[in-house]
Amino acid sequence: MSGKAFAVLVALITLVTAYCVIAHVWWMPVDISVHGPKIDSQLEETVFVAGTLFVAGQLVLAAFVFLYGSSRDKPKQIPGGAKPLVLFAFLLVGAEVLALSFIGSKAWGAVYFTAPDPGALPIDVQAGQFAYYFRYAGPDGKFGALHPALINEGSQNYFGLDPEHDPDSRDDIVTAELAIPVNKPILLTLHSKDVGHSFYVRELRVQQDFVPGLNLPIHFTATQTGRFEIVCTQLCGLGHYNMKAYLSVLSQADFDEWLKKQAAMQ
Amino acid sequence: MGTTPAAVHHAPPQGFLRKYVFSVDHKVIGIQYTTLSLVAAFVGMVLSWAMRVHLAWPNAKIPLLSLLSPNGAPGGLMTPEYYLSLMTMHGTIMAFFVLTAAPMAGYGNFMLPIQVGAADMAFPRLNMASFWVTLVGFVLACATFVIPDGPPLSGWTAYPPLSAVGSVAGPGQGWGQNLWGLSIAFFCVASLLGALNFIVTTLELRTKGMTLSRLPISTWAWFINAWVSLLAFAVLLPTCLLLVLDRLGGTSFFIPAGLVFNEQVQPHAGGSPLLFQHLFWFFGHPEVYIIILPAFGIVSHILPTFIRKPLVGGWKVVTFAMAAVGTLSFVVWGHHMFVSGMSPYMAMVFSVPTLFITIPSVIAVLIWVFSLYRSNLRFQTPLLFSLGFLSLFITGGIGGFFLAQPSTDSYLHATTFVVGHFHFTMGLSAIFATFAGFYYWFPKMFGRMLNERLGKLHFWLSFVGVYCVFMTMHLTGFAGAVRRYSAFVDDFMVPLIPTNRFISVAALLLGAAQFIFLFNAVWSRFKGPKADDNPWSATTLEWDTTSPPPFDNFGGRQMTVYHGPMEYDGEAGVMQTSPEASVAGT
Amino acid sequence: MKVRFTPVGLLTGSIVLLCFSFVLAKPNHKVAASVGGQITGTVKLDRIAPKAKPIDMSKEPSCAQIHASKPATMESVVVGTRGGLANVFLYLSEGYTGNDAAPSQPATIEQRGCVYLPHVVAVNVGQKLVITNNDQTSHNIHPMPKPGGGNPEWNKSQLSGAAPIEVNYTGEEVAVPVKCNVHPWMRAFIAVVKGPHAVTDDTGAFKLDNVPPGTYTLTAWQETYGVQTSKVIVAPGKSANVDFTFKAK
Amino acid sequence: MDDSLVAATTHHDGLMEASPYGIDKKKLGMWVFIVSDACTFGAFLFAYGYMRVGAAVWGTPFGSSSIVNGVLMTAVLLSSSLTMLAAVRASQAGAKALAVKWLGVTMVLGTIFAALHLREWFKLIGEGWRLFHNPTGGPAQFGATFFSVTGLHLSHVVTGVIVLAFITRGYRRARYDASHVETAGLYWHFVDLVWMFVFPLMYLMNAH
Repeated sequence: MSGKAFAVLVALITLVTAYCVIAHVWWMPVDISVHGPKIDSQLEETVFVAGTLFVAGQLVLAAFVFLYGSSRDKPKQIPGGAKPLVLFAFLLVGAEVLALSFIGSKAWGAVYFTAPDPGALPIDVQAGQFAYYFRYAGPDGKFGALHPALINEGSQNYFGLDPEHDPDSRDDIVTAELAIPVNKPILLTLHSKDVGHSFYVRELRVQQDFVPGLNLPIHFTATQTGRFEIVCTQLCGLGHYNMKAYLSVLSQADFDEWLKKQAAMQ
Repeated sequence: MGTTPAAVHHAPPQGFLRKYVFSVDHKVIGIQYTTLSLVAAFVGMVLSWAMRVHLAWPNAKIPLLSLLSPNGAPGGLMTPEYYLSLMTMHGTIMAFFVLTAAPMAGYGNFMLPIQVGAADMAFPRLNMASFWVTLVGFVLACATFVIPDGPPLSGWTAYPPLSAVGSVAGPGQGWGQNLWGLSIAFFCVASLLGALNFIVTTLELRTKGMTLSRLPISTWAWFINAWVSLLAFAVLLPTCLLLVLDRLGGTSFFIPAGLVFNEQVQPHAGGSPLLFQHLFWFFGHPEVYIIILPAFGIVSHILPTFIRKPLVGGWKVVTFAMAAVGTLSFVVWGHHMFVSGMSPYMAMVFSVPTLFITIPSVIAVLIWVFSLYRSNLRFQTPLLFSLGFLSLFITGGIGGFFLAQPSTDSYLHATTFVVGHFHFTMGLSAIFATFAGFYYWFPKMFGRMLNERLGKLHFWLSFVGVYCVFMTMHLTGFAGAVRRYSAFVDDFMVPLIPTNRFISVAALLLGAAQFIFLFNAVWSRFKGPKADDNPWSATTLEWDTTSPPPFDNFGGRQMTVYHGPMEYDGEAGVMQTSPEASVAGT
Repeated sequence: MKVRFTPVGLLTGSIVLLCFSFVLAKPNHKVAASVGGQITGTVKLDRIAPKAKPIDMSKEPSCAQIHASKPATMESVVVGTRGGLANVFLYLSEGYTGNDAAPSQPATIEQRGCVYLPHVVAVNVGQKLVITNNDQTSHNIHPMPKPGGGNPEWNKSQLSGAAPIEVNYTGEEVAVPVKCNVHPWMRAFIAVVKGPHAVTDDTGAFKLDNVPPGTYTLTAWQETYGVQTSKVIVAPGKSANVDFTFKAK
Repeated sequence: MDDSLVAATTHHDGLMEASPYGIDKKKLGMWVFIVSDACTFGAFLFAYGYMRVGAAVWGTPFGSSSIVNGVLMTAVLLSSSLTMLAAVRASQAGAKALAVKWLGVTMVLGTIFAALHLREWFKLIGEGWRLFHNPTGGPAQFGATFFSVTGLHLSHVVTGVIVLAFITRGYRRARYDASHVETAGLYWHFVDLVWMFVFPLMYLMNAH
């Protein structure tokens, strides 16, 4: 009795789960990056590989429990004993694992082993409890040096720039929103002002931590215009859940327009 | 050398204190540990309740909370910082004081000496010390709830600088974090002493005929696990000390230069948060196996009894799988740091062994599942929970494929997918195995049977509940729901609120089901029917003595072992100590 | 311009002070008040206001909404049309000996549109300060007093619709900066003092009432330009006039 | 692997299976402790290396006097290992008085080592070195790592001396036997061995 109930329950759970995953009841949002499709296909690949193991595993378990739940015949081991099982594990799983790590490394490499395009638009990103600020180099194409001691949010000097003594920093454009031109390589440099944070844009398929003390570069190219959320995924304190900014992917023209407006507001 | 009789190397103590409180008897200590974990488990569960309620109904007022912390929950309305504190303490208490303590220190202490035919642990006083040190650690952890600063909010991983710079980083980073560091340090010391005791006992105190090849698989699991703990906790200990040094000694091991809080530049310089992450995860990943290996052992030990046949491949295959898992667990920690700015090449280096560690795990699973082939299942509660463990562990393991690869992890990292994954693999799998062990050994530990009906009810509700809660978390993870958020305010999170409510309701029911278990345990402890010496007709030494066992475990009998631990053939079963012929057809 | 000090003035001052010292010594403030004088004046900036920086609230749509028509600007320097300097806090930094009970009605800070209202809030020592959140989003309130000034540092979240936070300030301090870590642009100042005080609006005008006759140092504090002081003598029932002019750096 | 273990453990007379390593539980326990403690030291030294590699410049405060002092300490500790060895030998040979004498010498040497060590510490502290401060203006990590690593080792030495004192006392009163002395010796040699890593890493590499 219990046995059949258990078997049915497990089978049911397995099928419902499989359905939800295959039917994408909950799934990733549209992908707007050039490298994204590689990651998506890798995920689909993994869903296939792991999903098969999941369904197979659960159903075999359910089947055995169902079949022998009430059996009182003399027990027998499976023919061949443990050897085939071990062999199976090594060959099949090993093969899948190898496949995943190699295809996977391709996808990973495509994102992280490639050098940023020399013409990429550099943007400096600073995370702090609990907001992001973005810095564009301005006409001179040079970022001003940062002086932590000068950081003063009361006067909106979020980065700690020193316009009085540092010409490079005078034309730096600091914004609270990340706007980028579509179809143009972007090179972000992430640095944190205080604790660990993270830069997560689901549509870009990009997630990268801010590690205090390090300047971490990430580069990508957005393929669709629109407004997307940037959220923090690294526990950073009481405002963690509320730490976000917006990514605006604009046409080149709109972007230039936007940048002018921002420059005027400095 | 080593041939001195195991029999009473310390006389039965007199007086209540020596007998039940400051006892050096491994059985009492085992029960003390189990009780401690039980208390801790319910504390941790209530914390998760509060979190789930707040997540589903952010404006819900929880009056009791305002009593516990007027600051954290003014008027019962939970503040984000208090949510994070509850989350941190839930993780800490569950991971350390429940999952690490119960199946290893709890059952291991009680059963391992008996299973090898010894009268006690190798170092009884050390054993007592490790329990009391654990208790101190637990008290310190709980103390964070009552101090003004409140509990820490930097998660059970306590990443610096958040955890290292002190209150400038916000509420919960004051003395709460100091106590947290000390609490874990105490727990490390206790675990090290315990591991040492387990290893020596297994190797040195086996009774006549109990060769290594005849050890019950649970003993093997505890033995292997002791080695993993011995190395892992030996690294967590200094890590905690260095963290506390950064906080109280003004050092900068984990704090880089030029950090700015509230427009004040911090005095620290030269440290590296990544150093902490490396040290922590060098412990942290073995830790999840420290949690799951005893579960492996318990299930491998219980299954044969209730399917009335040995495991496929006997003791060797599973044991070697466990040993392989334990060894590999030390070379995979980097997969927690794929998005931490570690070199992407390092990420590849760590990804491969992480995927390969699935092989021994799969072998173990295959052994368990295929052992059911042509078996005689006996559907008593311990078996149900063992089967439940199998299902949960398979599911949890599958999630690993997604997180082991940097490419897919870069999307799923820090989503609820991760939360669902580790709750399946190490959280609930281990808990189910622990329940299996509880229903299986309760008669031996307390001399009374648990109520089967309640036990089964407890199983069905828990099993369904677990899937409703944590499988749903996997799915929302695909949608990108971020973990450790105290409210869903982001545009893409808002649509998930209904799903989230469902999870919360399921979680509350899942929690409620545990009270059935609590009632069953307490009631049966005093009113349950008396248990025979061997109620499950099992074959290992703990079933070859009275329930509960006498002070020296075997009443002065010299135990001699003739068989392996899995001598089952349908009805028939041969005690390890009986000279009869073997019946198992391995 | 400044108040002129004549021997006569000083003499009258001291005599007046003498006469009323025992009255002041009495706890009965009605008496002191009834005969108290007042200090009036205006605070100006020596040039037209620097361009106020607009605030980019894009991270908090619910607040950006509120300021959609006219973006909020930083309030570090706010100058009225006639050159009056707003958000200047004036108080008697020396010479005030009264110890009147703090007003029973609380001072308030309101968070609306991710801005603190008012920007500078005056609190008597021991007076209750009530902080309310009228935004759709949650804030955290984080006053940063000088260490050792007797005012504890604290940092609390206040969810949208949460109960007001009530605090007491016991140490005199001008002024405690307040920030919200979730919305870094938010900035307010809590000025904690004893006795009469005032905050200018953008006409720059101010008026300190019920000043017990006597000689005082009147201090004008502005978050960007610092402090200016001036000696002032208050005669019973009379009104002394003091003007300040801040120099923009 | 398991077959050899099985072979090593089956067919033994007596009431219990013999230790697969043929040693008693105290000794095995000490070995296990040493393995674990080595990991702890390893973590500390790893942190030190990480700090040092990460730092652009590094304080090298040790002049010849400190190095001489360090060499002296090393010599003392090494010779204490030899005297410990002598003590163990003597105790196993049943020469109780001799063993006690050697144990005494070992404790004295251990104490001298601690004294020399503290002298070094106070010298540095006098120069202004702290856990969090570097008087030469370099990174503060030197003080942090030096004091924590050597502090940990020093605490081991002091504990060792205390343990030896207990063992000696028990041994003289015949409460402990040669095996206890041997186990204590294991610990002592381990502490000595650790110093063989600490000395070059913390002293020689930081000499100017």
